[in-house]
Amino acid sequence: MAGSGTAHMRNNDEVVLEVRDLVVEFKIGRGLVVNAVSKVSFDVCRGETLAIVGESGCGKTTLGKAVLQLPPPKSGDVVFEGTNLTKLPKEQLRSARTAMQMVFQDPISSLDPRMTVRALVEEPLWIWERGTEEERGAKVRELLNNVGLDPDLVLNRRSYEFSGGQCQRISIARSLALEPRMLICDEPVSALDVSIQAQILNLLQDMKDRYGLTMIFISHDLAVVKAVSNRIMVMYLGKVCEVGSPDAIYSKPAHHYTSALINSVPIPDPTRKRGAVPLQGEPPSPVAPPSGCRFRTRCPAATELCAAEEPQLREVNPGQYVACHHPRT
Amino acid sequence: MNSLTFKFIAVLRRVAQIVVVIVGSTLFVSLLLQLLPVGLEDLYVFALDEAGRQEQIRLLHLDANPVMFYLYWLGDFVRGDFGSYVYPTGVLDPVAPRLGAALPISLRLVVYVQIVALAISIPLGIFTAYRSGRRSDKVISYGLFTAASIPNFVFALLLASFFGVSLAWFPPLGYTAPGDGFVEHLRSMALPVMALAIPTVATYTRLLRTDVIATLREDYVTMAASKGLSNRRILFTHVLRPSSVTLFTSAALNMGALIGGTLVIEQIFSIPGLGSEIGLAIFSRQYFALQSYVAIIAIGYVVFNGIVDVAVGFVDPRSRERSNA
Amino acid sequence: MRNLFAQMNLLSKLSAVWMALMTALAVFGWLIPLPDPREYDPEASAAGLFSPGHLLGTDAGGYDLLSNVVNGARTSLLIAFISVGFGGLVGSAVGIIAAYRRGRLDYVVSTGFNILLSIPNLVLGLALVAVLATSSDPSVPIASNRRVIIIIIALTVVIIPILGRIARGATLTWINREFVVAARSMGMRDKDIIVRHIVPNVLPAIYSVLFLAVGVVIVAEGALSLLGVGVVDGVSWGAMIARVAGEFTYAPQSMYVPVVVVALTVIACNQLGDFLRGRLDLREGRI
Amino acid sequence: MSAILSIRKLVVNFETPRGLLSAVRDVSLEIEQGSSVGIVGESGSGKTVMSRAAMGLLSGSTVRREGTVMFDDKELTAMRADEVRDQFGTGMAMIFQDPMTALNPVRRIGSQLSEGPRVRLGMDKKAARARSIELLSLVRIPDPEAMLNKFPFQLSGGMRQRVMIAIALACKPKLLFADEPTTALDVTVQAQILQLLSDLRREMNMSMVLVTHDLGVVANHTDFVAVMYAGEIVEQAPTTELFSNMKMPYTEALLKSIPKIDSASGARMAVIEGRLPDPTDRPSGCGFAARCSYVQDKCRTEHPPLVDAGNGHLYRCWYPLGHTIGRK
Repeated sequence: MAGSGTAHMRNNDEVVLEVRDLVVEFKIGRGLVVNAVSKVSFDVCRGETLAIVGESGCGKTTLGKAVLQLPPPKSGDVVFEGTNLTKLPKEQLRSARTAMQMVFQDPISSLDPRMTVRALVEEPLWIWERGTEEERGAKVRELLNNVGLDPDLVLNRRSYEFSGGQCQRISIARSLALEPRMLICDEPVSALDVSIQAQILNLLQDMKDRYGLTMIFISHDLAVVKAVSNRIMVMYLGKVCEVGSPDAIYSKPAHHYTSALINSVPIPDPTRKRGAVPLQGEPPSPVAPPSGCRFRTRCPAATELCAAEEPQLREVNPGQYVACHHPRT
Repeated sequence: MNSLTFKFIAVLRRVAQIVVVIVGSTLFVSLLLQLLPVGLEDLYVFALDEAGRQEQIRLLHLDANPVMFYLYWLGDFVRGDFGSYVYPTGVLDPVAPRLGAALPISLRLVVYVQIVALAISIPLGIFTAYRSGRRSDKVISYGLFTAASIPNFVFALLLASFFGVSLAWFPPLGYTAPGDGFVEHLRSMALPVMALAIPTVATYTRLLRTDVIATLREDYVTMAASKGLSNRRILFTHVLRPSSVTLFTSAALNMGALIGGTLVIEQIFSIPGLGSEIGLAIFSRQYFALQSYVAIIAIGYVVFNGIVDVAVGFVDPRSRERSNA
Repeated sequence: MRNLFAQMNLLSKLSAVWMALMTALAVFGWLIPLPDPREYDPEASAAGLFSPGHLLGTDAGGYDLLSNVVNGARTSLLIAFISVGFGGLVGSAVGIIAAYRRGRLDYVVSTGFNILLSIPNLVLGLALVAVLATSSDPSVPIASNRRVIIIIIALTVVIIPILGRIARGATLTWINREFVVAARSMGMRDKDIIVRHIVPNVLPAIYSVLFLAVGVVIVAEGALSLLGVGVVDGVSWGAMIARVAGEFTYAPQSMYVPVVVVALTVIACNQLGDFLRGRLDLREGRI
Repeated sequence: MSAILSIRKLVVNFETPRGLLSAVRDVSLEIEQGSSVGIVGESGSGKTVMSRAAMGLLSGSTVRREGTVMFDDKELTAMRADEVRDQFGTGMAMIFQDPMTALNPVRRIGSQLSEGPRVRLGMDKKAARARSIELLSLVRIPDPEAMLNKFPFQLSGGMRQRVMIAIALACKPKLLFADEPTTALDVTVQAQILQLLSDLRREMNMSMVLVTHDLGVVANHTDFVAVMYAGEIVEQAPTTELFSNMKMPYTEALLKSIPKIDSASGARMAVIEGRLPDPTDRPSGCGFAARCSYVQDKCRTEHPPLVDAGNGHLYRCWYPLGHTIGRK
């Protein structure tokens, strides 16, 4: 991977979100610092779904939250519809956030257990004092209907009375209450059962169409990502490996990590035996990442160059960018 | 920086924490004296002539501001001078020798209580955990819950009246030093130790029971069973150690409650320990002595907890990692 | 309320009834025609249970025990409820805010709690009472109603760090929940997050501890009296215990009344606290 | 081939405050010597309870178990607790979903690893240590000697899972139960661990039961699959037969609803509507009737029996796939 660079950035009118050289670090005591996100840049165009894919610890969730300045990144810029969020004063940031909402991984933990569904979905409207009491009530019912829940059955119940899938529906309804223009979904289906996953993924697609949303879809699951995204960014240990369209990435991955990731996904078809040897080893600690390319310790193609010099993103095929000194051909 | 340096820094940080708490608690007590509705001078300066008066004020540092007053006390305290009882005649009776006599008695009391309480509660906690939900567990657990709720002085009074007076098995009052006959010593300690130990046993047993039940549900206990180990072996090698962490931590925290308990229990059983000394100091308005007594208790408590933290680190390696991080 | 009562097991129900009875005695006890608690009956010293005119007997000094229990309930429960209420309020507010803000404020607050907790409860209470209850003229003792106020202040100081630390710990477990992050991402102000999301979730943990704290304070009041700094010359459960404690060698029967009343009250408080915690665990278990 | 484990009419109920919870209903299954059998189901399907009940690892006053389990020609269900225990380690062994919770957090890897050989095989300290090092090399852990002195929390997820496999294999069991062994792991590490398990199973001529929710995992790593739904086996068959000729609508729906890496991007996914039936109140008909897109009246009222389609392929459906009769 592992590199930085901005070759993949598009400069057109359609870009709604532009993230440049974003750095997020966490202090974990003993003078140690986790390099969660290191100089990551990307952009998202209007109506597009950008998927951010990677394994645990690659910084994808931190990146998603940092876009919303939760918490604010250490350095770098987040420009949303022309406004640089990192430079906004607290109050303006608060109102700027309403245009971007988030759906979280754990549907149960993301809903306050003491509140009724009505209060949960109404809360964003309450915060921003949108509409009268009645208008808000009508809006809540409309939202619940749209996410496939019967308002009469659910309004006065609390989150623990629902299954994970239903909680995720409530959570999605809440995130749409302020009519955001962008939705950041952080592993929205990974805590759900297989048969429920598809329901929620379809719902997200429907909501995207109905509300004209631009989406960032964060996931560890390549198969899920393939179904929902227009553009994929693969991350490893706080850096970007590869950016491109789903078709390009899945059919001819240029980065060795992307290829290993794709080859590791079990396919529910016994007749298709895998030839490839699985990737060896595990990701190094983000506290002391390797020099140069961060993937080089596990990469079958690593050379001395990879240890010495960090690869920059460059275009290998039209619209497909890779940060690798020795890309697959 | 290497990991040894980090360990050293962690230890330093820990020591600094202890010092902050000790200084804070003694400063708190010292500043408390400023709240006295009476001037300290009116309480402790008895000289008739002005020169003698000034001399005494200087000697007791009563002319210093609150912070300096504390620092003088701290300086003396660090050098082993724990202050004095000040009598109307102007005579100073140093605290140190009285402390030397009283402290060991209270320490004995507390240590006996801890030994008795742990000796009973560990087997009882394991037993009730393994019988969890059955009748024997329910009976014992409800009994213990009640016992944990009853104040120790209630036990003290009941025990003294029943075993001390009605049955006369044990002396209801007084203390015999071990030097004057060890059996008599134990007999004189029996009732106070029981009075403090009964609620303590109840608390410890409940804690251990809860933890053992939680540990028995852990995957690694099922894993141990799937290795084909006997129940007894699983109990001793897999269940007991992780389950005992809370017990030992709270046994340490409970030292504070026990020291508080000795105040009352020593009073009821007329035992000349630290509790009786503190009672006397308060009764005769010896606040300098009181300040030192409180300081000694706070130091003992904080240091003891520090030791237990380290000990827990050996029992549970995860906590070592946590406290370093 | 009725709903809550219906969920209780037998012991919790009995505890609730007992606490209601004691509270009723504290508030309306003066309506019951009883002998003056401070007036001794020269005819009946150390009378047993059900003696004529003395339903629960008298102590060695001839004081009517029932009257002392009823009138003592007022003082003892007043001390308990006020110091726990006020200490709980201050402690939880400080604990919640410190945990929510983190950083330096949190360090200062938790160090403060640790300092107060490093002095055993009873020693701290004793020292506070001893200092505050010093009268300027040793020959004039402090009036018992002023002693009550002093004890309330002292025990409030004792309760603050106990509940403060629990509130702080409970807050820490909630602030990392995703719904708090969600609220922030919706643009909610910190003040509203604390009021709407943190406090309602932390409160159940505090309720159950409040009952335990009432028990702690009732025990402390008794212990302070035994040590000679309680409302010794007044009417309270602690004062009764202090009196009978000196008499148990020759009048043991009069000891049982105050001892049983205090013990039952503390057991009831703990039982109710335990019940609330059990409900809490059940709820948390579902979350 | 003979069966190493044979489960007959296994029923497991739990007593709960809400009434009897029926976790496993009338499950029969044979595990052939040397085979790898996958048990697939969503959460709440009863797959974990079934495997633990078969091993005799479910205990507690609220558990009600019926049926017989034969292991290695001995009837486990008729044995005393200590006799069952003697089968563990040398006969049956188990690995768990989350290696963090399945390894004792306060004991070193070495002592947890040598425990089995010392207690069950009577090895002395030195021999057990040598065996431990051998086992760690077997699961391809670099520098096994250093590993002996570590605590579980010092290892990565994949290393922990390798250690757990080593512990399970310590006494050369004939049958290994692997309960979601890779669910807690990252996808690249998951591939390594599954590969390792398959290799070791062949090397040691061991039988394996692989309990998982992932049809992809069973497709690549098992010879035979049993699909569980609502406490029952609804379909079982040799792996290739199952995937090429599935009879049960639930199996098909499950397979279709999985997002696949080779599906077209942006395509709408097939969905199973609704959710699992309440385990304390089982429907009288087919458990899947309320969610099935081929449902008929009969499905709602009559419980379908297991039907034999030959080749060891059994299914529980009134209107199986591939038959046109009775379909809407």
